[in-house]
Amino acid sequence: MFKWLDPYAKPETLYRICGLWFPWLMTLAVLTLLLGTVWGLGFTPADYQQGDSYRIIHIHVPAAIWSMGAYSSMAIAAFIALVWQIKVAQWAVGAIAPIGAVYTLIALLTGMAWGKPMWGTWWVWDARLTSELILLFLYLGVIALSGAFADRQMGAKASALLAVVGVVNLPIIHFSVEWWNTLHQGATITKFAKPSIDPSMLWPLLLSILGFALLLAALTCLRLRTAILLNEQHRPWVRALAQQSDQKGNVPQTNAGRTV
Amino acid sequence: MPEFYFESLSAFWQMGGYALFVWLSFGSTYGLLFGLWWYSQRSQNRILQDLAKKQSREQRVRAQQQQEEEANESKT
Amino acid sequence: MVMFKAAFVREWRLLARQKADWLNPLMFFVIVLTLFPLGIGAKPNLLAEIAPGIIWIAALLSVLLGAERLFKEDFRQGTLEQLVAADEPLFAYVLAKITSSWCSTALPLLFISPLIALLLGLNAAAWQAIVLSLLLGTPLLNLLAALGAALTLSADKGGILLALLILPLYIPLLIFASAAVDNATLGLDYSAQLAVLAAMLCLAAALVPLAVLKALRLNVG
Amino acid sequence: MVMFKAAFVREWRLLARQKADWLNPLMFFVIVLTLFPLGIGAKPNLLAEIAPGIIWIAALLSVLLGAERLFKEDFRQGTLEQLVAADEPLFAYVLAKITSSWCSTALPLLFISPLIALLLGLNAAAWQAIVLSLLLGTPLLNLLAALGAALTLSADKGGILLALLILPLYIPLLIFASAAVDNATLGLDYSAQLAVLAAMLCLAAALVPLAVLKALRLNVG
Amino acid sequence: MAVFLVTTSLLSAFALSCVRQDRVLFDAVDVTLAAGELLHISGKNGAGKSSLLRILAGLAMPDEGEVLWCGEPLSHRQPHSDFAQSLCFIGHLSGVQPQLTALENLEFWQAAFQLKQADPYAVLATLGLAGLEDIPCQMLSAGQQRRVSLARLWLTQAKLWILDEPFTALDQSAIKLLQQQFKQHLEQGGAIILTTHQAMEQQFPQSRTLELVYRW
Amino acid sequence: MAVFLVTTSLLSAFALSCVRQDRVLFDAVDVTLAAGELLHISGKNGAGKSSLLRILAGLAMPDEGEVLWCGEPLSHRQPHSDFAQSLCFIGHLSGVQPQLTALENLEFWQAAFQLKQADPYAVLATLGLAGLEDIPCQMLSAGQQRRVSLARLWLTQAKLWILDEPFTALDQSAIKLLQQQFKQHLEQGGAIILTTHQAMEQQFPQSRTLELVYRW
Ligand code: HEM
Ligand SMILES: Nc1ncnc2c1ncn2[C@@H]1O[C@H](COP(=O)(O)OP(=O)(O)OP(=O)(O)O)[C@@H](O)[C@H]1O
Ligand SMILES: Nc1ncnc2c1ncn2[C@@H]1O[C@H](COP(=O)(O)OP(=O)(O)OP(=O)(O)O)[C@@H](O)[C@H]1O
Ligand SMILES: [Mg+2]
Ligand SMILES: [Mg+2]
Repeated sequence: MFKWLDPYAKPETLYRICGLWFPWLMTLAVLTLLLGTVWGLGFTPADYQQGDSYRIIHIHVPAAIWSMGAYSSMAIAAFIALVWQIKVAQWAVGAIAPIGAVYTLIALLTGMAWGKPMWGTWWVWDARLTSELILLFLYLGVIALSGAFADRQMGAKASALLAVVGVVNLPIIHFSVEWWNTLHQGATITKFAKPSIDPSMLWPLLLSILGFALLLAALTCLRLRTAILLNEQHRPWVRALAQQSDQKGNVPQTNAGRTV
Repeated sequence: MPEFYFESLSAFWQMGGYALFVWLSFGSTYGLLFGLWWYSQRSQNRILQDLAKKQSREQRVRAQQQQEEEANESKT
Repeated sequence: MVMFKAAFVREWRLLARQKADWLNPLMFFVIVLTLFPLGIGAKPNLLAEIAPGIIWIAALLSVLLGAERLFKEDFRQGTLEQLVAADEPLFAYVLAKITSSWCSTALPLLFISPLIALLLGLNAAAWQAIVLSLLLGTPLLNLLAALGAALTLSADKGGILLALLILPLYIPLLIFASAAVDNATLGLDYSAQLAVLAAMLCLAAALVPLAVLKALRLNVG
Repeated sequence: MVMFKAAFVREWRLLARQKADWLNPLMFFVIVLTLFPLGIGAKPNLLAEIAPGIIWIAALLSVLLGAERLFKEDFRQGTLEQLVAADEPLFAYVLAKITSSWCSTALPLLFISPLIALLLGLNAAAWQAIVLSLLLGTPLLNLLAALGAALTLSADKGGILLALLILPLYIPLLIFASAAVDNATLGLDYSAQLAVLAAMLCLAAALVPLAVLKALRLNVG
Repeated sequence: MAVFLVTTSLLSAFALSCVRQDRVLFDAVDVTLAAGELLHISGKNGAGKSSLLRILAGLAMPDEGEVLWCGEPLSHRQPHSDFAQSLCFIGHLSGVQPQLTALENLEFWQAAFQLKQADPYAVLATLGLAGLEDIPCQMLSAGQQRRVSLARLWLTQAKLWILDEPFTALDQSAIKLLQQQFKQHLEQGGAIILTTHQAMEQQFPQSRTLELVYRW
Repeated sequence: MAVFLVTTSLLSAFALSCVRQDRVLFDAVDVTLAAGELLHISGKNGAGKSSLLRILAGLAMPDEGEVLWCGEPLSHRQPHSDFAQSLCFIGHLSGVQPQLTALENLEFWQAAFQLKQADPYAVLATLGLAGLEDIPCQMLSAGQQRRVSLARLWLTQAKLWILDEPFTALDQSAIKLLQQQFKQHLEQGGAIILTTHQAMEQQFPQSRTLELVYRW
């Protein structure tokens, strides 16, 4: 059924494809992000309740959405890696995890910076905030585990397993935190105000969301390329590539050469 | 075509009094994103160089092993 | 089944080798509980308020401290690679490990729970809730700890990495279990929380041993 | 001195082997802290009230989790017996072990203390007290943990026994340190508590390394 | 023709290659082993002997190639397959739990590896451990611990033995004993794969050597 | 007369006895070792060889008897005595920290055991570890790890080497290399005490064997 996917699972092919896509994705991502940011920062009216602080939405919401999106794509890759034993998928887990972690961190930081003017405090133990924090921990766990082994392949496999376990647990965490918060705290904090967004505000937001997605894709391509090289370094095609870069004179030829 | 919302550039920087929060978030966001890209790009650039170095080390080791073998053979 | 019994007996012997060993988790638990009044101040109503959380955090700790060693020794001595090579006994071995670690770390807590209730000034209803929630929650805790131990087996990074992996997974358990005890203190019904705990336990009991198996195979290979 | 440096560099390398490793204690600390609001409830004034106790208990845990492995690996691999046979380097080795374990488990807490203060809703004065008491208290904690680790080296009982040995010794530290932070939150003077902490630290720094040395020799012989 | 080869041999492997740390340890190694045969894998330190044994035992996956047990590839095998039950693997690590006595260790192995229910005292006595049966193994000498671990070979019913340097720490008399046991196993139609750096004194009728060359 | 004996010998021990688990391992064992001498302690598994070595190295106390270093009893020695500095002890356990590279391990030993400040790369290359210097030792094969541990012998300035089964896991070429190193050390006036179950190929001019009998 998935036979047509086979050539893409070949590391060498995937390396080439990622190399082809990366410049386009990156350029597009930078353009949309720039456009969305400039538009959202300078060319939309202020919110009647929140004033200009609401402009944080243009990075907060995309980062929050794609922090979860990145986790799902990572978990899908991990699942593929475990079930079908496809090595490229294994490496993709390690490539996506840091991007997801940075997105999550951005969602947290921008949320905190938004919360201070809106709620008067940097941090409250709200359900959504808490579950985002736990998402960050999950990401960091995957990263820490993948780096904890002397044997790189083993680290990749173990962190793939952890990512899958985490995805089973993620909804449980989400609902438990939601439930916990409503039990302990009444509606002391105003829930996320959902202003019926004016189209003039919506467009830059959508642009930013698209931009974050493109950036996620672009960075994944870049990091996956590195991972492929690292893990396939004993193959002839990588050796040939390395020798080419050697001949370009990038590498100083030393005889002592005891540092690698 | 939307118009520039603020009256002046200084008003733009002040962000209606929310300058700290808005610029803090935008700054940290782009800082983090840029850092991530820079780090990824750097490791991508380095890896081929490292591989080339590794290969030359391999050759050195091979050469030394050959030398040793030759020395052993001439002894016996 | 034979294998399960043999592996269980083996664990049991290891525990019994040092006669005072089964007392240790209990003492640890009591000492950690006494740390809280000392560190926080002994106002009774404050203590009763934080009691459910504290009990569950102490339980977590006593499981965590034991977890790192769960498979380590067998990995180091080569027993584990022989079991993986033999394949069939592995599942029973994992089950026996988890069961015996539950018996040695969590079961004693049940016996000591009246004392805990007394120390923290909880009433009988709260005590009952503690017992029930420990009964349903601690097996889950041991399952998660076993998973963490299996994942980090050949990483050799010690307890901190293990804790990092387990703690986020542990949060739902903490929330529901301490909510159950909380409700009981307030005289409310807590069967809903217990039901959720039971459901989580069933899910984990079905999935986690398989994940542990997979992780062990990974680490040996 | 050469030996101290060499042993310290060795420990440092072990820690630095994976680049992200030094982050682990920090993350562990933050995760443990989030357990408390989740288990106890997120009322800000309640949190602020129990904050000093929580911080000190989390510090204890991160030291405890690392302590068991302190000498274990070197004992298993035979490094320790070779050091005991060579006699002279042993003292520097013990000092380097304790120093580096402090650097890796306790020092990060100082860096992260502002974040902790933020999460638990503490003010600047309380934060200052936290930093000062951590600075004086954590070395003591590490000294005690090293002693426990050396004593239980060949017992092979794992973290729980170690914890039992350390916890009672740890109680005075907990009382004074959390009292200092408590006082600071109330705006009172806490120099007396700090002085007691400093005195305990000096005493321990003079005596504990010798005791560790003795314990190591015993366990190897 | 390949099919014919496969059916006559117990264990066979084709075109095995193993990559460790981005170094190709060996490449295109073929192994065939029939009943009654002893295969001695030799090579310098670091040549990849242990890695090969782990692949043949199904503990690690080869980077390329395939291992067949009675003509069936290991990678496709069902859980609890015939292969795992016909295998007795003892690696560099002995698998002796140091806090348990020799008897207790044996008892566990009897259940785990489906050993014969023979008298463990008798087996331990054969191995020169009479009187040391109920002492925690950590209190035994290095060679005695190794003997406890090898006691399994007197009880196992597995056809294929894979042993990584079984003679380490053993004294000459124990080595002789072990080689006699090897001979008996081979005569009964078993097969053995082992590595060792010591010379084998005993002559085995059907013994072959596979030399792995240390490559950088 | 006893005094005379003592002054000529580097290490001597009188009437040593060792009791382990209420079993007398050996009793009234005398050891004398002069500069340039190699003492091979032989015996069956469990005879007490390792226990004797640990006593001679000052790691354990004999139940009876006394060990003298240059005529001075070890039990009375001052801390940081001459003896500890003249000793290089490598037991069953190799003392290699598996997470550190060979280089880093050597560097630590150079400081800890006051080794020569020679080029560690050269030493590792002699031992056939060229190119593996900066790989964590846990990724080396059993024999390679052993080689790392023995690299110390190429750097140490200690007079007395006490080695417990140094040839374990080593291949034939490494054993040869090690024996050459032994010879050189002996020629320079050093002394060696070792145990091994393998035959020593090299002929040492001043080599003696002390046989410990396995007693129940
Ligand atoms: C540290 C603090 C915060 C965190 C971790 C956080 C996290 C999140 C998350 C995870 C989402 C979910 C996106 C989705 O479900 O698709 C979200 C959406 C959103 N957040 Fe925040 N947030 C924080 C603070 C704030 C603050 C202070 C505000 C405004 C007052 C805010 C306004 C919003 C809005 C308007 C959305 C989009 C709502 C929706 O589409 O459902 N957030 N945030
Ligand atoms: N766990 C590991 N991770 C990565 N590489 C390893 C690992 N174990 C061994 N290697 C590498 O594989 C090579 C072969 O190791 P292996 O253990 O198979 O050798 P061996 O032939 O058994 O040697 P010995 O005779 O010393 O036992 C070693 O040179 C080492 O660099
Ligand atoms: N740690 C210990 N505690 C108690 N008894 C021990 C301990 N180690 C060894 N023994 C006992 O002492 C005896 C001798 O052990 P030792 O290790 O000295 O033997 P060995 O001659 O070195 O044997 P091998 O050739 O197997 O290394 C053993 O039979 C054992 O019963
Ligand atoms: Mg080997
Ligand atoms: Mg011995």
